[in-house]
Amino acid sequence: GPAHAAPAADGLMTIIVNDPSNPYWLAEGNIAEAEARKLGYKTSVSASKGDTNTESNLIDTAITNHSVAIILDPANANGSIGAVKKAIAANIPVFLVNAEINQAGLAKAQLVSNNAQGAALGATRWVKLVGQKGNYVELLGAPSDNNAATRSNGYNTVLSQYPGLKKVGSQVANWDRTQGHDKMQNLLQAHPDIIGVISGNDDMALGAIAALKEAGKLSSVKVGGFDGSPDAVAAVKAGELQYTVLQPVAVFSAKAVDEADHFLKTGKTGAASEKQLFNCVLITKANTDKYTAPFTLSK
Amino acid sequence: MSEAFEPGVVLAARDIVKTYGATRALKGVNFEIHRGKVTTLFGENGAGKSTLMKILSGVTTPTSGEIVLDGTPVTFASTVDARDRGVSIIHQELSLAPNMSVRDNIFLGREIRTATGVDYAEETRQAAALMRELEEDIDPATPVEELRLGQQQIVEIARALSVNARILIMDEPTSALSASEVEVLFKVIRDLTSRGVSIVYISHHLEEALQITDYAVVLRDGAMTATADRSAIDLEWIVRHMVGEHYDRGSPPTGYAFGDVALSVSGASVEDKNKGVLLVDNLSLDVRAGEIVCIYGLMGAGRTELLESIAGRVPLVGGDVRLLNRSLNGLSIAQRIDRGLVLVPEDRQRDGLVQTMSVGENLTLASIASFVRNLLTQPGKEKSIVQDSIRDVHIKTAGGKAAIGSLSGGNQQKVVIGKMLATGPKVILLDEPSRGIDIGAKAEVFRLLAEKASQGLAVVYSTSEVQECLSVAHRIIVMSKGRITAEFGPDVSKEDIMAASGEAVVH
Amino acid sequence: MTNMQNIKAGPVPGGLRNIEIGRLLLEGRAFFALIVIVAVFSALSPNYFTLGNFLTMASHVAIFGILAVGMLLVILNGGIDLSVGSTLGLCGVVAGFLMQGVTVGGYTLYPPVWVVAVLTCVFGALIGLVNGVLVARFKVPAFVATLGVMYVARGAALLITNGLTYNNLGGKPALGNTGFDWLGFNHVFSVPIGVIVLAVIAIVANVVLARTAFGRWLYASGGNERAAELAGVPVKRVQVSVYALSGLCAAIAGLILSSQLTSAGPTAGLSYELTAIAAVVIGGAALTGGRGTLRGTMLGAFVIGFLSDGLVIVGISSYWQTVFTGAVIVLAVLLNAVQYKRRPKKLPKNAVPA
Amino acid sequence: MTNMQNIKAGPVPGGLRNIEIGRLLLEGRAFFALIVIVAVFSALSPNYFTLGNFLTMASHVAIFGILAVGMLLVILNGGIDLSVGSTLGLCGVVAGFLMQGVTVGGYTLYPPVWVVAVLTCVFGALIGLVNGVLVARFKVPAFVATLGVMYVARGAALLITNGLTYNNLGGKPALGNTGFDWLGFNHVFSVPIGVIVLAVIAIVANVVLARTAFGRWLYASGGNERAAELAGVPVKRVQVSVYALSGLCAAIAGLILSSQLTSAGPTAGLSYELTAIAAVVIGGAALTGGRGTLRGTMLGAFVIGFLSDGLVIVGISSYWQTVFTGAVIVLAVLLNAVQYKRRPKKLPKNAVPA
Ligand SMILES: Nc1ncnc2c1ncn2[C@@H]1O[C@H](COP(=O)(O)OP(=O)(O)OP(=O)(O)O)[C@@H](O)[C@H]1O
Ligand SMILES: Nc1ncnc2c1ncn2[C@@H]1O[C@H](COP(=O)(O)OP(=O)(O)OP(=O)(O)O)[C@@H](O)[C@H]1O
Ligand SMILES: [Mg+2]
Ligand SMILES: [Mg+2]
Repeated sequence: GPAHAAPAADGLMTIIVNDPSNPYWLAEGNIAEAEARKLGYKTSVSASKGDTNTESNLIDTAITNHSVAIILDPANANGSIGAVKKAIAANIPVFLVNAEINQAGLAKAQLVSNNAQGAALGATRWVKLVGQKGNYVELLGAPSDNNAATRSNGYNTVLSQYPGLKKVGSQVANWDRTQGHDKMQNLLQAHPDIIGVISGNDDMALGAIAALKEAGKLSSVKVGGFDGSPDAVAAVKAGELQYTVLQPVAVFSAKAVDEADHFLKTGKTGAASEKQLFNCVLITKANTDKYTAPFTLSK
Repeated sequence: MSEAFEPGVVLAARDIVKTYGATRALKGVNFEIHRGKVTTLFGENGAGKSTLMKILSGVTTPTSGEIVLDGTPVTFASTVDARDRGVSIIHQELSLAPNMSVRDNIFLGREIRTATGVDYAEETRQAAALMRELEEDIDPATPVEELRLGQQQIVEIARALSVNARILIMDEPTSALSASEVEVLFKVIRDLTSRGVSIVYISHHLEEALQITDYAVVLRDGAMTATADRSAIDLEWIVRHMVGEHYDRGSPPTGYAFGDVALSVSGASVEDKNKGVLLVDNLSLDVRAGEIVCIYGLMGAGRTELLESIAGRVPLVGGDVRLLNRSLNGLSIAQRIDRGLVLVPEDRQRDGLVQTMSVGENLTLASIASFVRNLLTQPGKEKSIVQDSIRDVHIKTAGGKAAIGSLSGGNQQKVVIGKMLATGPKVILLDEPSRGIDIGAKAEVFRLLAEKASQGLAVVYSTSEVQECLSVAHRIIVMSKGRITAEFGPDVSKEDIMAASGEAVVH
Repeated sequence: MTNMQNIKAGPVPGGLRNIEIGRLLLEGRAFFALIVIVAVFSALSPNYFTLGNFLTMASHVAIFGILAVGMLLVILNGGIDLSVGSTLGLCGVVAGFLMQGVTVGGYTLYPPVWVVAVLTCVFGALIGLVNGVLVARFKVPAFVATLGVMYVARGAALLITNGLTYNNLGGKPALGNTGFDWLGFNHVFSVPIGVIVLAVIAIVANVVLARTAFGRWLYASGGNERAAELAGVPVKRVQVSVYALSGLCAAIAGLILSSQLTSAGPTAGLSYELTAIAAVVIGGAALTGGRGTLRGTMLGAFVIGFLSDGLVIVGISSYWQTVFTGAVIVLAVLLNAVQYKRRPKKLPKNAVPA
Repeated sequence: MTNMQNIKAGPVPGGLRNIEIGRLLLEGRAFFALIVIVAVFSALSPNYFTLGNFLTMASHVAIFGILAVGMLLVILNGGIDLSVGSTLGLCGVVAGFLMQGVTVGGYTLYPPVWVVAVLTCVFGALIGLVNGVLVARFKVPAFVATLGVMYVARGAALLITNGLTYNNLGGKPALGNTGFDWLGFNHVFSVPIGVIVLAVIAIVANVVLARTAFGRWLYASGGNERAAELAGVPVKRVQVSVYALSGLCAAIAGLILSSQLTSAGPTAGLSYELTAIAAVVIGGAALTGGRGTLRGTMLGAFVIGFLSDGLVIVGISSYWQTVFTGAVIVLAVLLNAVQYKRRPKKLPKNAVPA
């Protein structure tokens, strides 16, 4: 319908996610949109596809559309600062979800999953399943994404405590399932004796599983994922993936909208600090039945 | 012309009209092909000869009018359709796939098939047989792009023969053939006609065509102007009906003294990099200002290489080229043009014209500097240069902005010449400037050259037609195998020139 | 004219023998590159020169090798097909969609795997057909037509799945539609099925190119379209066919890829068209059409595949992998360019017998 | 022999500037498309038809409009430049790198912004020069040469930054290197600097194409390289220059982009080459060279920019945006195809000389 003049609680909330061709970001956008609609806002969901220029253009469009608030999953920790500044200069409050920017005091709130905590959680579980001795490999996400390094560091912090575990190879598979598959095959050639794979996200893990299945090694090699995507949970259920670390995207994207709403009505977000970390939850075979909707683990 | 069906006529065109947009290429032409005879079609560039032949062979359809085959009106849906009914054509433009072998080209579109695919062995055998018939020593497996132009034309002829057509249309089959190859072709034609095959023959080599003609038909501006059988025609008759006037081949300009030596070539050699042989072999030549020199030679004599090496397009492996006594060695084409040496290339479409540009832009392409001031072109000045050029070189065109493709071949050639003349050259080299243009246009081109020479320009042109040496040239040079084998004045006889080139080949 | 000189064509190029040498020289470079790559990586890693690794690498090559076969046909025709990557993705998604069961009038049908495969192939060929019709009938330049289709196909794949990935391609025994993972998982004498499919496609394509009228028409219309048309070659039909075949190849590659991954995502095959084009070009084909061989294209595909896998195996960073890929593309073609330069353009004039 | 086909010359590159009917028809289509786009989106959203939005959209157009100018030059020359997107990214990174200060022999120098800008432009032109030399001297097909450089440049950008993004491009007053964000943030009479830069580049390019010898040479060598060479046109120099200019344009676009974003990332400009090519082609240029105008290219760039921003403003899903983009590319060129149909068939490669 036509846009009204925008008093708080009734206006356009622009939601910019990274790339909805990934179920994680799709859920992020859908959940935020649903929450905003519930609160009475009109919504516009768009995608930067990881390109800071596209993101900047989308911010411009949000300004053109007289958005009352922007929920943004920043494309790049450094590269998105300019875009955020631009929105703020246009008097539109920005609420960041899922990823941070490297400058505080710009966004009203930055709601992210605690990747370090999640990585530690996953790695601890991984050791429990794989054992404390043997060779393993790691699949890494796109290096331009801070989360790739954060998770990898988290893994290493835990795993380096076990001298019997030896990381014999690591490959960048750019969060991508096909690349996870191909790189896993290469790694298997070089290191046929591995006992475990730890992956920076679920898609790469699922690709690795396909490769292991094909090589007939899935029974002897244990794989751990990260994200808690529906595909991964299904794989956990099927016993192919050992566990995945659920990022509480459903929680914090709704929360970000709530805080935006709170801010528009009261001038305060209602949260104690700008940066808010949301702890990740482990999904194993034991609790898959509690996974009721994408990225949602009911109590 | 008879209204009723004549038993001797196998294929006839009745009231054929063909329009291309606003152009009326054919304006109601009646044309007959006689069984077992050679019907020759004469006409200027753009008279409509090729258009008529394309209609008779199914390449295009007429706007109105009908085609009558063996007394029955027919329509040809495609070239394949026409071919199936016994009409085969050798196209004016070579239509071969250069990346494929001789055999593949001959049987393209009519593959001899077996259960397992194409029967290459049989095709190869037949192709070899055709080459033998045409007395050409070409391996059917040779890629066409490795053949010289004349041989490519032979392949084209072989393809048309291989169809075993009843009616064979030859649209300028000899434009790239040597005299001996033409002779073989004529032998083949006589053989075909004796077996009842009907031939249509088109050529701008009028004398050559006369040798083989049974019936002559003249087209002019899309309409038939005359028809007669062999006994009634001679060169004079053809020219009169083609151009509507007496044809004057021109004579060497006189009444002035030659200037200093403008172009001096000494010991020039050009090597064929692939074979390591000399295409131009230690050749020396001086041309004075105001002088017109004709280089006669057979195909492959090395004229193109000589002229291109002088112009800087191909490198010399030895020798020296001097312009007005300054060496040109090591200079680029552009630098040579600046110094006053220009070349009008042999292949006008490929090397002469930019098809995407207008007549005016083509005309000024080599002389942009003359209307650039402060880095910017001056449109007003350019326009006047173009208009002067069009007038000066007698180009028939709607104006400088007309598309280059809207001009007839002769006028396109004049654009190429005009483009080079616009640079104000001291020496102009023309490689076969008369190839493929009609007799009227040829006369105009030579008249233009004579005029420019009398103003002090040194002119060198090459030709494959002896007659054209005897037009405006002050001096005739015969080339063979990269060397000069004879030099004559303007009053030499045709026979002497040919003997000189022939002698050279034999020795 | 009385004075006829008997000019004969000169030394006839040695027919087959000559062609073979020229070919060897041309393809020799890709072959040489392949040998260098194998040698270098074998020296750098003990895991490279093993049968297992070669089979793995071959199965990676299979995907874009199949794309490259289709691309070769298009390039021989003088065109280009930028849409193959998207078509691969869309076809995978379509196969995934069909595997989920199709609801018709209240009933959900679960087509057996072979039906899914056939339908997907038909669908891929249809996308190619759209390209072909745009190029042949509507004279849209191939680059533009296939660029447009590339976007549309990718968008369609995303719309069908709503961005999600079809995961359960295994089928259910009860529904009689199991076996989808056969393509990606099975081996014949330990050779992955994907590699065998590539081999079959390559052999068929080679026969088509070398032994059938269609192959000749393809080369001819790529070399000189007008000449081919005048000779009665149905150039438009040939042109439409090559795009359709390219779409078909993309569909097959899409089937194998989603079978290998046991999942079909809408972003699969992103920018694979560039890899396929690179393989064809490294293999010595000319983008102007009419020149190129299947053998060369296969060599090109293996050069790229063995290089990128080798870089992974010896542990070169992914950034350097990007740099190397670009450098190899340029280098391989640079070497070919030298060859093209030397290709004789004119027959020498010593054509006159002494 | 005469080529008596009724050959219609395309748009005359200016100079003789009477408006041709053909030209109007040709560009009329892109212009028409633009009007339809503006009309439709203005009807759908009250925010579309506002001065502010047009300026915003124009500043979005600026980035790939500048790329498209360079691309037009290359395409007029009969080439293509796939590397512009990567060059844009690499140049941004190089600018960012220089802004961080350069350490020479223990001292860290902070070059002022204008020095950074000039060095970056020179660097971009050098990348273009590599393309040009590969194409002109080494006869590597443009598609392949620029494809290779595309990979190498992207890899280099990633290597320089190690995958990270430079974000402190503001400089420090103490170091005298502030002002980098001027390009991206400042406005002159509320017109963003990026738009002004685009306008200046477009005007300069238009004058170069229409009124200088270089422009004439460019059209001539794109139309018929051999004829141009024989007419004394330095075709190789022209060819090398257009790629260098394209690289320069990419560098300028990279500077503006990183200034707008106040950050320089190694993945910036990914696949922008396709957008630039699409703009040029929608603007009526022929990929075969020799035909096309700057005006058309600008129209093409605005069609794409106004369309994609419009789709976002009215809230169409990003999937549909992809589909629409593809459809518009094909449609716009399909309309042009009517014009192309009348274009002469390419001369057979081995035509008998006239
Ligand atoms: N495809 C075409 N489109 C437009 N006009 C054409 C076409 N083909 C021929 N024409 C025109 O028709 C006329 C006759 O051309 P045609 O090629 O038949 O002449 P020709 O007698 O064969 O000349 P030449 O001796 O140069 O071969 C010319 O004015 C030409 O411009
Ligand atoms: N475009 C071409 N393709 C193939 N062969 C060619 C080509 N141009 C010339 N040739 C051949 O190369 C050789 C060199 O001859 P060149 O052209 O110098 O001789 P010419 O005396 O000028 O003969 P002409 O110009 O009549 O062909 C000849 O055998 C000629 O037929
Ligand atoms: Mg003709
Ligand atoms: Mg010659």
